[in-house]
Amino acid sequence: MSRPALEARGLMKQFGALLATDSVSFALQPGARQALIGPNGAGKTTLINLLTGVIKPTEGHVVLNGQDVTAVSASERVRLGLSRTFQINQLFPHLTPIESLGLAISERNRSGADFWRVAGTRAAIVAEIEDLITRFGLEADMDVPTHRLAYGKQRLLEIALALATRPRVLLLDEPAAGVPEEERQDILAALAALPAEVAILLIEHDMDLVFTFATRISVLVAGRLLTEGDPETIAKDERVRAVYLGEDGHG
Amino acid sequence: MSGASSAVARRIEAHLARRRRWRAIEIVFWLAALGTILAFPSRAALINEIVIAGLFALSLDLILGLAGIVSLGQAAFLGVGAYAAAILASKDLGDPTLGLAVGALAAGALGFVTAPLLLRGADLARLMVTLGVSLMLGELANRSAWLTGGADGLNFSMSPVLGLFPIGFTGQRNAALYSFVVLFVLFALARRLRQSPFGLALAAIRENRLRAGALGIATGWRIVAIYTVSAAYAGAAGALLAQTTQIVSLDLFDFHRSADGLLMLIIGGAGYLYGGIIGAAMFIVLRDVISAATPEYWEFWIGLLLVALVLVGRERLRDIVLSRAALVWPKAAGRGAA
Amino acid sequence: MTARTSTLCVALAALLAASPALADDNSVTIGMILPMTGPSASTGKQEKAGAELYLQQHGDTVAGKTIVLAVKDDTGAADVTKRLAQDLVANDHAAALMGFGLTPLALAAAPIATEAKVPEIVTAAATASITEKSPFIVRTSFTLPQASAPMAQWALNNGVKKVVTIVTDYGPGVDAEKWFGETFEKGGGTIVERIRAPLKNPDFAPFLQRVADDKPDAVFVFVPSGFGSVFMKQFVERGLDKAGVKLIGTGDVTDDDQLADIGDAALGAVTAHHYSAAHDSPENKAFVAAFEKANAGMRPNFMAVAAYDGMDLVYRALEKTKGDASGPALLAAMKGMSWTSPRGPVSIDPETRDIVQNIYVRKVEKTDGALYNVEFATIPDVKDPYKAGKH
Amino acid sequence: MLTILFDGVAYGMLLFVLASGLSVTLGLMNFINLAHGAFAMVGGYVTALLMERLGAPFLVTLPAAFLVPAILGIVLERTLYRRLYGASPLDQVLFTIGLVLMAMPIADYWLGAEARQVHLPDWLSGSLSLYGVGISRYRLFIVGVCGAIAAALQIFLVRTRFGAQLRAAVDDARVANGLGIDVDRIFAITFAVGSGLAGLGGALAADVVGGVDPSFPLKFLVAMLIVVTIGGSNGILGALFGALLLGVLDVAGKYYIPSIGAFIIYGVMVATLIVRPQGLFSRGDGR
Repeated sequence: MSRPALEARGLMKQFGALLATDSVSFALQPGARQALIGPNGAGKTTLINLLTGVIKPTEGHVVLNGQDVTAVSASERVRLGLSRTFQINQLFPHLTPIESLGLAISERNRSGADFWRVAGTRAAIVAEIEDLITRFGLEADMDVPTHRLAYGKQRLLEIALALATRPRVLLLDEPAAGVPEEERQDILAALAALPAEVAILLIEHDMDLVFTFATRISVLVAGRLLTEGDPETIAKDERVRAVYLGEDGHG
Repeated sequence: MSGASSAVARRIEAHLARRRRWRAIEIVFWLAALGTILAFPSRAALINEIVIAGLFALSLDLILGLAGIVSLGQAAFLGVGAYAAAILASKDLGDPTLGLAVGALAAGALGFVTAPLLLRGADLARLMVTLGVSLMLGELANRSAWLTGGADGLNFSMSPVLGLFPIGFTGQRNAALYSFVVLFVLFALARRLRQSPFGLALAAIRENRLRAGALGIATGWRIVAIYTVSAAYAGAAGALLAQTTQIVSLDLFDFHRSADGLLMLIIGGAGYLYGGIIGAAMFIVLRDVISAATPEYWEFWIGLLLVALVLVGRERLRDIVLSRAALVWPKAAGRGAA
Repeated sequence: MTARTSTLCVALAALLAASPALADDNSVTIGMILPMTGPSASTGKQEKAGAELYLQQHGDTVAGKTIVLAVKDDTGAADVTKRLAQDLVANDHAAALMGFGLTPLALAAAPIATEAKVPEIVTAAATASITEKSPFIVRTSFTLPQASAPMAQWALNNGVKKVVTIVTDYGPGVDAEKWFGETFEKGGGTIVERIRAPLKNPDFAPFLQRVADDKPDAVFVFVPSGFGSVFMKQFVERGLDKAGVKLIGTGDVTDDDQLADIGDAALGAVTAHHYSAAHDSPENKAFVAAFEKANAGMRPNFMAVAAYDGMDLVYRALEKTKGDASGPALLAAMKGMSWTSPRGPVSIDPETRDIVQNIYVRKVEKTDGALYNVEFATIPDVKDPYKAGKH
Repeated sequence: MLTILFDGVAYGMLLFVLASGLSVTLGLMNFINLAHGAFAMVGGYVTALLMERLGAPFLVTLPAAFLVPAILGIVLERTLYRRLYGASPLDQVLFTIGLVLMAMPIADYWLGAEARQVHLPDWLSGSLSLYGVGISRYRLFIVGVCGAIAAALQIFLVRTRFGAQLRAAVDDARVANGLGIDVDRIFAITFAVGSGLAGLGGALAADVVGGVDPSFPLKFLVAMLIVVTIGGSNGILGALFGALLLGVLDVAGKYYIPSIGAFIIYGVMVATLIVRPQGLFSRGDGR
């Protein structure tokens, strides 16, 4: 196996007296399907923010494809191939899906500062938008302002947007959160169809989703990495059952 | 255009290109504006003021409407553009078009230098920093009386545009046409910019700065860029104002200039580029009519209008107008607010 | 946008088309441009009231013409003044422009007066050089050298040796400082310090503190109409009156508009000016009475009388041209015109088109329970010394 | 030298009283009220007119100069302002500029364009000499009154139950409501106090600035905003320090280096905001 796609080395984050993240180290291999679970308040969001560069760690390093990106800005990390989705939709309410995706693609191929060419007049960009739209089944709503989309469709757009940056590592923050039952299947299908070469870290509460999707699971408790392993091992782990699985009534 | 293969691709192309073509109503708008200048030569001075105020409000639309940034200091750029053009003219240097370029560049440069001040702090801090900068510049102009004429202002005469069209009192229609041409060219540029990837990125920053950053957009630099462009537009408006009135005075830097520009933009509606021009026309014509009737108390009515506008709700007002428009002009309703 | 645009276009066109004032051939429009809102609004009010009083007293018909007075608010902004002047000339066919509250505003309209050959009657702005900016400018107010130089002469004659000058830092202030200073020093006096206060400055305390430290015999002051009261009060607050420092200046600082309300702080201030509401003449008594009656007791100041005289000048000129309202004819008629104003005998200098008038030295005193500038010396027929020196 | 320092403190205190109401509404309630100066104007007029028309003594008019704008504030708050609490800063700015534009012609129409003076009683006029330092009596009075107001406000906001309720209401109106705090009432009272303080400031300032006239609401708007911005969102103390800093720098600047006097306050503000966008004395949370 080559070097990890994303690596955390001894990440620490202190907010005043609170130690939100306590020496977390793990590695995400290229093409991995890994899940990060943990009870509420375990520090999952803080960890994501540390990885994506929204906040800077008190100690430790983030390494992306072998490059130490601890000091690199969030938007620059995106260009280096680290992308994410948000637990609460972070979309552009008055832009259409086509525009949102076109924007993300232009930004990726560095034509985003172009102020002369009309957006979307390049065939390559149109083709890529088309690819993403069809892959996520957004054809019917693609020219409607995002805020008018059904919630499930918005969740799909959330993932499509992250994918438009062509990441090598994708952090999915509770992609199914709040999606009504009848639209869940679309999300699951979309996750299953994600490009195999992209390393994915799934942060999720929904254990069904975690156990169908992930081949490896990390458990975060109180800012520390409690354990890590394949789904069967985790499911059997007494400590995990005690702090986490028991709460949700999962067996 | 490439021949897109699938139906979906064609729809995508059509969707992205939908605003590129000038719609009939837009062409009517500009022809009507031109027609107004030609039809009312005796009101050329008023129309000229509207055109310039429209350009100034357009410059505000670039930052407020496109990027969602509030400023109370746009007068700084108006003043710098005006004084740059005025100083050039008072030294008998070159054609008005040169003064226009210098005014816009000077203001743009100032915008570029002060833009980083916008990147920190909340809206209030932004309002105050921009206001502070413009007041400081006003004081600087006051103190540099050897160059700017200080509190007495600067009077000068202007050579004809391109050596052909005099723009003094005898050529007042030329002046309005000159301003109109500049407004149209800069508007077309702004229209283009709004549809470009850069314009889309600004929309993204305005709509959701967090996500814009998460898509790899360097939000800070984009804001600096649009602020610089906006400053240059305001500078051009200032240069036009100086050249067509052939006087500059310190009140160009005043708080009320920025506030008036903001009012015009809001009256006309921010974000679709025509708002500033329409708002300027409404504001100035209204002010002219009301203040002719009651020169002491016209401010009251403008204030009342403003209060009503906010209480009824700008958004709601616009929705009402759009839904009406939908009856007359079905396509307009689909435009959304982007 | 669409519905809005079309309604707007119709409305705009209607407004633009409808606005030319009922212009029949027999009417003569006088465009009066004044700051009616903003910090100089009180100047505008006095001027407008003065002009309207004249119309009311003399009717709107002269030499067979109907006079239309169109008052416009320029908010004190020069580019607006210019636009309004252009509009009045081009659209309302104004035969004369009048008003102009501040020097930059008067200068803004000068090129239009020249190009359109329309007389510009300056009834407020007082920088000496204004009338040189266009051969069509005529002035009925005053110039600062006209009032400052006599003030210096009076000070010299009355034992004042050391003076600090405080002026507002713009055209008129610089004029006042220069002409007072030159005259005073030529006569053997000493100017200890020349202070210029910024135009936008409600607090004179730091500057007056400098005066207190300098301990002069007198302080000479020019502040624009409206700033007089704050200056006076802070002068007393610093204890400068008790320290024996005389307050002298041009009449702006003891403006009649404010004097009644300034209070006893103003008592004893000596100023030189061309008009006081207390001027003792039948013309003035009638003027003041009529003005106060028409304006709810507001006392007329030198702005009101200048606007009143501006109207008077137009009427007299129209009579002389027998109704010919063309600019050059009016201008020719105005040059050399002389008449008796509420302020005393005045005339228009045919060479400089500036006003020639008496300058009075006055002292603030309490008469009939109210404060007035009581005149006690007259310097007759003063020409503007700035231009007189050139000719 | 000491006189200048004292004048600066007095000027700063005056700025503080003018701006303290604004710092309450802006800093605590997050409402950008550009019409604040209009309330100051009302206070100034109340004092001037009571003295002129009814011959009321100066001191007696001061409570009225607080109460009238405060009542006006409550009325406007209940009818108009409250609709805009959640609105964008832009809407608040436009709305309150609209109110200013309406207030000025109303004052002009009723009371005329010329400035109305406040006549100080004899015991407040002139100056006295303390150890050779010339001190204006009225400025001394201002320092005393304003200092007392600052202290009272600080106690009111920090020590009283009302203050705690207000802070809770500002932090999260829904939670505060849930705790049984009458948020509407708290905001109305706070707004009234802010307006009343503006009025009192207007009445106290009238003598120093040459009377009250219809352009008063705009004349001091910028200075008041600067005080609040420099002071930061930490309520009263920030505004007090901001005002004193500005007052001293402004007066000293005009005395020692008159040629650049007017630059100083703008320069200080911009520099402050560059270094600390939340103001000098902020709570540190970026709002």
